[in-house]
Amino acid sequence: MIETLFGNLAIFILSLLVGVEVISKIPSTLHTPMMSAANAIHGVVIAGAIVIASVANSPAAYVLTFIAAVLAAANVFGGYFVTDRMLRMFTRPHATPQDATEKVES
Amino acid sequence: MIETLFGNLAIFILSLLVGVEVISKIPSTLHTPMMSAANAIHGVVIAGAIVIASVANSPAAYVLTFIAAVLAAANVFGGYFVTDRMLRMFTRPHATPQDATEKVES
Amino acid sequence: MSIFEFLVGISYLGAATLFVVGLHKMRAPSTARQGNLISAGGMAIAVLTTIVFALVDFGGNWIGWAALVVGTAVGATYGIVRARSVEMTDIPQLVSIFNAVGGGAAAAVAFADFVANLSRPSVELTVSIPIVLDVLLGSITFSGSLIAAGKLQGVISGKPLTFPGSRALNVIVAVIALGAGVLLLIVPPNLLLLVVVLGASLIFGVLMVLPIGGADAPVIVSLLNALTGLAVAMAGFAIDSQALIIAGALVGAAGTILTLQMAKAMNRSVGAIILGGFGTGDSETSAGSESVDLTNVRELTADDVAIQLAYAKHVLIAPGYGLAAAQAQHEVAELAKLLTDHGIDVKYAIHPVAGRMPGHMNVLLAEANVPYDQMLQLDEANAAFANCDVALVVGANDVCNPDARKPGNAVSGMPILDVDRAKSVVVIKRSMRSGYAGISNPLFTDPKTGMFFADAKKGLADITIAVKEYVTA
Amino acid sequence: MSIFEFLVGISYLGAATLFVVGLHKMRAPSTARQGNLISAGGMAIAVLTTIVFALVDFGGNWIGWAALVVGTAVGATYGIVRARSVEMTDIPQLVSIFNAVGGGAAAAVAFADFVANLSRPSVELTVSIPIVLDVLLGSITFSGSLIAAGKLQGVISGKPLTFPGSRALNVIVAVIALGAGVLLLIVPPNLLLLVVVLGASLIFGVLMVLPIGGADAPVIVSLLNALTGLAVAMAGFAIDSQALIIAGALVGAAGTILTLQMAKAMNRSVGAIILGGFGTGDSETSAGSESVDLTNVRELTADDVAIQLAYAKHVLIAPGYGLAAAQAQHEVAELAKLLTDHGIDVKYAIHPVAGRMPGHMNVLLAEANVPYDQMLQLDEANAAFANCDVALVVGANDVCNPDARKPGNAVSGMPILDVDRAKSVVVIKRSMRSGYAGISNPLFTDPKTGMFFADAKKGLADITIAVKEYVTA
Ligand SMILES: NC(=O)c1ccc[n+]([C@@H]2O[C@H](COP(=O)([O-])OP(=O)(O)OC[C@H]3O[C@@H](n4cnc5c(N)ncnc54)[C@H](OP(=O)(O)O)[C@@H]3O)[C@@H](O)[C@H]2O)c1
Ligand SMILES: NC(=O)c1ccc[n+]([C@@H]2O[C@H](COP(=O)([O-])OP(=O)(O)OC[C@H]3O[C@@H](n4cnc5c(N)ncnc54)[C@H](OP(=O)(O)O)[C@@H]3O)[C@@H](O)[C@H]2O)c1
Repeated sequence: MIETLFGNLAIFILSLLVGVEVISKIPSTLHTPMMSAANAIHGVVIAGAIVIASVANSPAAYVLTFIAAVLAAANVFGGYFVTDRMLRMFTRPHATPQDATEKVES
Repeated sequence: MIETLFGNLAIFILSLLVGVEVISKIPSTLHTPMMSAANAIHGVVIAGAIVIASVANSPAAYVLTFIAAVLAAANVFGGYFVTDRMLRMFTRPHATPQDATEKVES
Repeated sequence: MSIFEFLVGISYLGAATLFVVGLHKMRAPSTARQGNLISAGGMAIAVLTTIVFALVDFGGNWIGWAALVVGTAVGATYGIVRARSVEMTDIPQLVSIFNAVGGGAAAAVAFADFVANLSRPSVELTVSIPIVLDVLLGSITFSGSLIAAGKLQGVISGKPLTFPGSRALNVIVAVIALGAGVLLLIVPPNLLLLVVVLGASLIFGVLMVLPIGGADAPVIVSLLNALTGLAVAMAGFAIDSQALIIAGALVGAAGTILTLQMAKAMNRSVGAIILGGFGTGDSETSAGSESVDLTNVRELTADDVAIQLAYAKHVLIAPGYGLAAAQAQHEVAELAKLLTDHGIDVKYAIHPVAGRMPGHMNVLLAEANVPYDQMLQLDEANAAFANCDVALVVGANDVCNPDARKPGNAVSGMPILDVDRAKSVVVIKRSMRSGYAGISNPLFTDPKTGMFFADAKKGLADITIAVKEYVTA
Repeated sequence: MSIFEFLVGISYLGAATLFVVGLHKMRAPSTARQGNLISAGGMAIAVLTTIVFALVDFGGNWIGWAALVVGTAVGATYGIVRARSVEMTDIPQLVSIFNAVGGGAAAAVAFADFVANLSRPSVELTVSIPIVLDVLLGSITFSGSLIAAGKLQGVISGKPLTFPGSRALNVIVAVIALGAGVLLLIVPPNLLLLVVVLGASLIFGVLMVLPIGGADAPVIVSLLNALTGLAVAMAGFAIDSQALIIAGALVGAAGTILTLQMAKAMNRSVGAIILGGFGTGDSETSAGSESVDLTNVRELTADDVAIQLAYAKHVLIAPGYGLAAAQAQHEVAELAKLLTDHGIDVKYAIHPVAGRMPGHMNVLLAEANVPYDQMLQLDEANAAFANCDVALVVGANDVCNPDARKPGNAVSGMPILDVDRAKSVVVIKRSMRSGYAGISNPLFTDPKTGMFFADAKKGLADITIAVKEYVTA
């Protein structure tokens, strides 16, 4: 029991650290897609819906499962699709540092 | 048992991710102090020396404890001191982006 | 924990790693899309693993699975349709709606887990605490995000809605939610109490967002995004699923950082935003400032602007919220292309918080197929204004308000585009009304500035027509 | 796991968080020092927690603790004395030595844990695997790092030392180490086998580093740094200590990234470096290239250089390995100060891999109290060379070799300082000999380049004296 709790807490804290580090250097250009991408990731709650579906054994539980499934699915599918749609627009590669310098020099 | 193993594995993998993320944006200016700082951190092995000291009950174990303690202590103390000495030299604040632009404009 | 559960855990770690790699690749536009796909791959792994795990460890009955499948189909359809059809200018609303559903789902999961435990005499704190926190956070983000979306969409007034005693009510509701929550931890499982927590949290979410100005909504959306992440993580603790814990924590941290960055770029404190204040949506605010005297304002016609542009060598376009409001991204791109073909060097000067969400302008221009390397970010742009002949400001205001360099006003200290350092300036907006910060802008009365009063979409179209004459002539 | 052990784990997580925050703050010179102190705080927490934990859970006897205390005292003294006294130019060696001791300590810990388990009929794989890996990695880093330090210090020849069949021997030793290791996992605890693993790994470490050129040593040091981290993490698995696992993994990942960045900046593959190749230490390599014809080389005297400098407006100094080798950082700073006082704009152009470890030049100049914002990094510097009157190259060679822009040579594709874009160039080095990459440098025969053949320290001193005359005159 407590073993599991510790494992989960450790995972939680380290994941927070990863989250902070991975984001803290994203250029503002990509903030909107990034926000949307993170948004899609919390659609992982659909895994939770799956678990409760597998243990559901009462009308109440079925209803809750259904609700959870609808909401989570909307989150995960919508999230990834809209992010991809946005990013498909950023077709051209990032200006290389060199270009940057040229720009400034010119 | 396996609970612990999983917890430790999860911790290991997530720590690797944190390590990658936290480093990947350090300016080359600070690579040497950074290397030295990371170097100091693995001096945490001294915690291992403490544990084996507390379970040591044979001459062999005492000797190994002594060796581990000498080496680990050199690592942790030397590492932090030399890093601090290096960083104390970087007295002046980082040039702000603005200065940077001015520099380039000039 | 069985060997099987161990393996499940490992593949969750794999999925988590893909999420991180995906977010990591979001650092550069060239790899961002790939990053999102990688993250989606992680999601697939997490889902499949969970299905196998659930089937093996619990099995469940067909009704439950049917509910899941049907529900997923419905949700997926809705999500995909909205994602496909949404206008790029409405992205903030959609993100907010996806926050709402995410939070709602998290709450539902915890609620269901609690129902499953009802039969038992008592629930360990290691389960009940996350359940309560999850229902709290999940419900708040659910109702709060819907209100925020409403404000952004305009169906709910962008004005901060407050009524006498609203603050007090706020506190009361919060106390009820927390009180019921704490009680739940000590008494034996009690459905009614959880319903109270749920209801109170829903109301709290509404009351929290209503007083916030429409223009501040994006910051709140980002904040709620973080909260949803935490709610999901709590759900993970409740049902002991590492996938939810890791992903939830990732998003929680990421969302928090992003929120702080947004607030910083707008130089406001998150606290100030939540407590409401200025930024009460757009022009409404400053209905008063209509009475600006136009004496020292130099007004231009589409033709005047066209001439200036046609005979310039370097042009920088500074777009702002007005461009988004008018959906004029295609018009501006067309004008830029026309000038470029005519041999004029045209670039865009993009302020990080121009528009109503960070990077808003980049997304809009990208939609209009503006190549990424024509969009100069703040520093690059400010280095370039010096030898820019015409700075064309389209529906931007605060982000190029020189007063930001002076202390003691709403935008003091906010990094701005140094538009006023260009050789000449043209501003396209509908009136002298102020922007989001609700303050006047000396740039508009600067002698080297000409104002072209028009809706961005229409105005740009007119200019394009006018320019065509000069460049063909 | 008891409540107590749970709390221990939590405070380890706290320590880990401080390590991460500390490394994070290393991103900016202004916060770097604070970061190191924070990391040290994490270390203190980890150590204290472990002491409490060990006392409560095991107790142990006074001899063990005595061995620990005395050992720590000895080690700490050595470490602090070395840290205080080391020359800044010798940092790479010292870091390498600290790698060695770290790896050695990790191996010793695993070894002791194994000894403690000897009595038992068998050891679970979850313990024996990390023990074996730890002894392997720990021993390799121990002996390997000592050799690397020796090469950097010059006590061991920088030349790649190989002898007929050395590769073969390498393989054999590796096979022995691994074979014994695998055997350990299946047979009952057997000390002899572990000794074999230890011995073979030590030899392997030596054989691995001997064939590597002295100038490549820094890359290897960084790589060994990562390995040490992993060894420590393995020790953590063996004795089930989260502190070791987290910190070890952090360093392992960080070290790996840094190694790749270094290799990239030198545009070499880590593989190529480990297999030896060019980069066989410094001037030795190119004894042959003495026979360069000096016909189209314009040679200068200290006076010529002084005049050029005294009448320049913008001067950029590009330091390289030679500056470090000659320990001329103070002389160059003095010259720069003299010129600055005389109203000349002097800045330093710093290449990421100038010298023999990344950021080497920044550390040296910082030691000579050069303000941080006078050190331009690659991009900034290259933007500034255009309107720079005199580029003063001090003991640098490869990092400003224009051939890098051409394909098909040892430095092709390596980003370089565009020294050749300056209006005029002065190079201070002792001869026409090549640098680390062992190739000739067209910059030295460029018509606008003047060569001042001298040891950097002496040469700069002479120039300073000469300049004094002109500026006072
Ligand atoms: N980006 C973010 O994340 C974010 C989030 C929340 C708040 N904000 C804040 O929003 C502001 C952004 O600055 P900004 O300069 O982009 O926008 P702004 O300061 O809000 O000014 C927008 C201007 O566009 C004009 N406008 C509105 N509709 C128009 C139309 N259809 N055609 C032409 N012009 C139109 C308005 O003037 P008229 O009414 O006279 O036309 C208004 O003055 C900053 O204060 C920022 O702090 C940003
Ligand atoms: N920074 C790193 O992490 C790292 C690590 C490993 C390798 N490297 C490699 O090292 C090289 C660094 O380039 P670099 O231009 O800094 O150095 P370099 O290319 O090695 O050239 C150094 C030059 O300094 C001269 N020199 C040596 N001792 C001197 C003294 N006492 N006084 C004056 N001049 C002296 C030498 O010429 P004379 O003999 O004629 O005086 C030599 O040509 C790159 O190729 C890089 O890839 C870098």
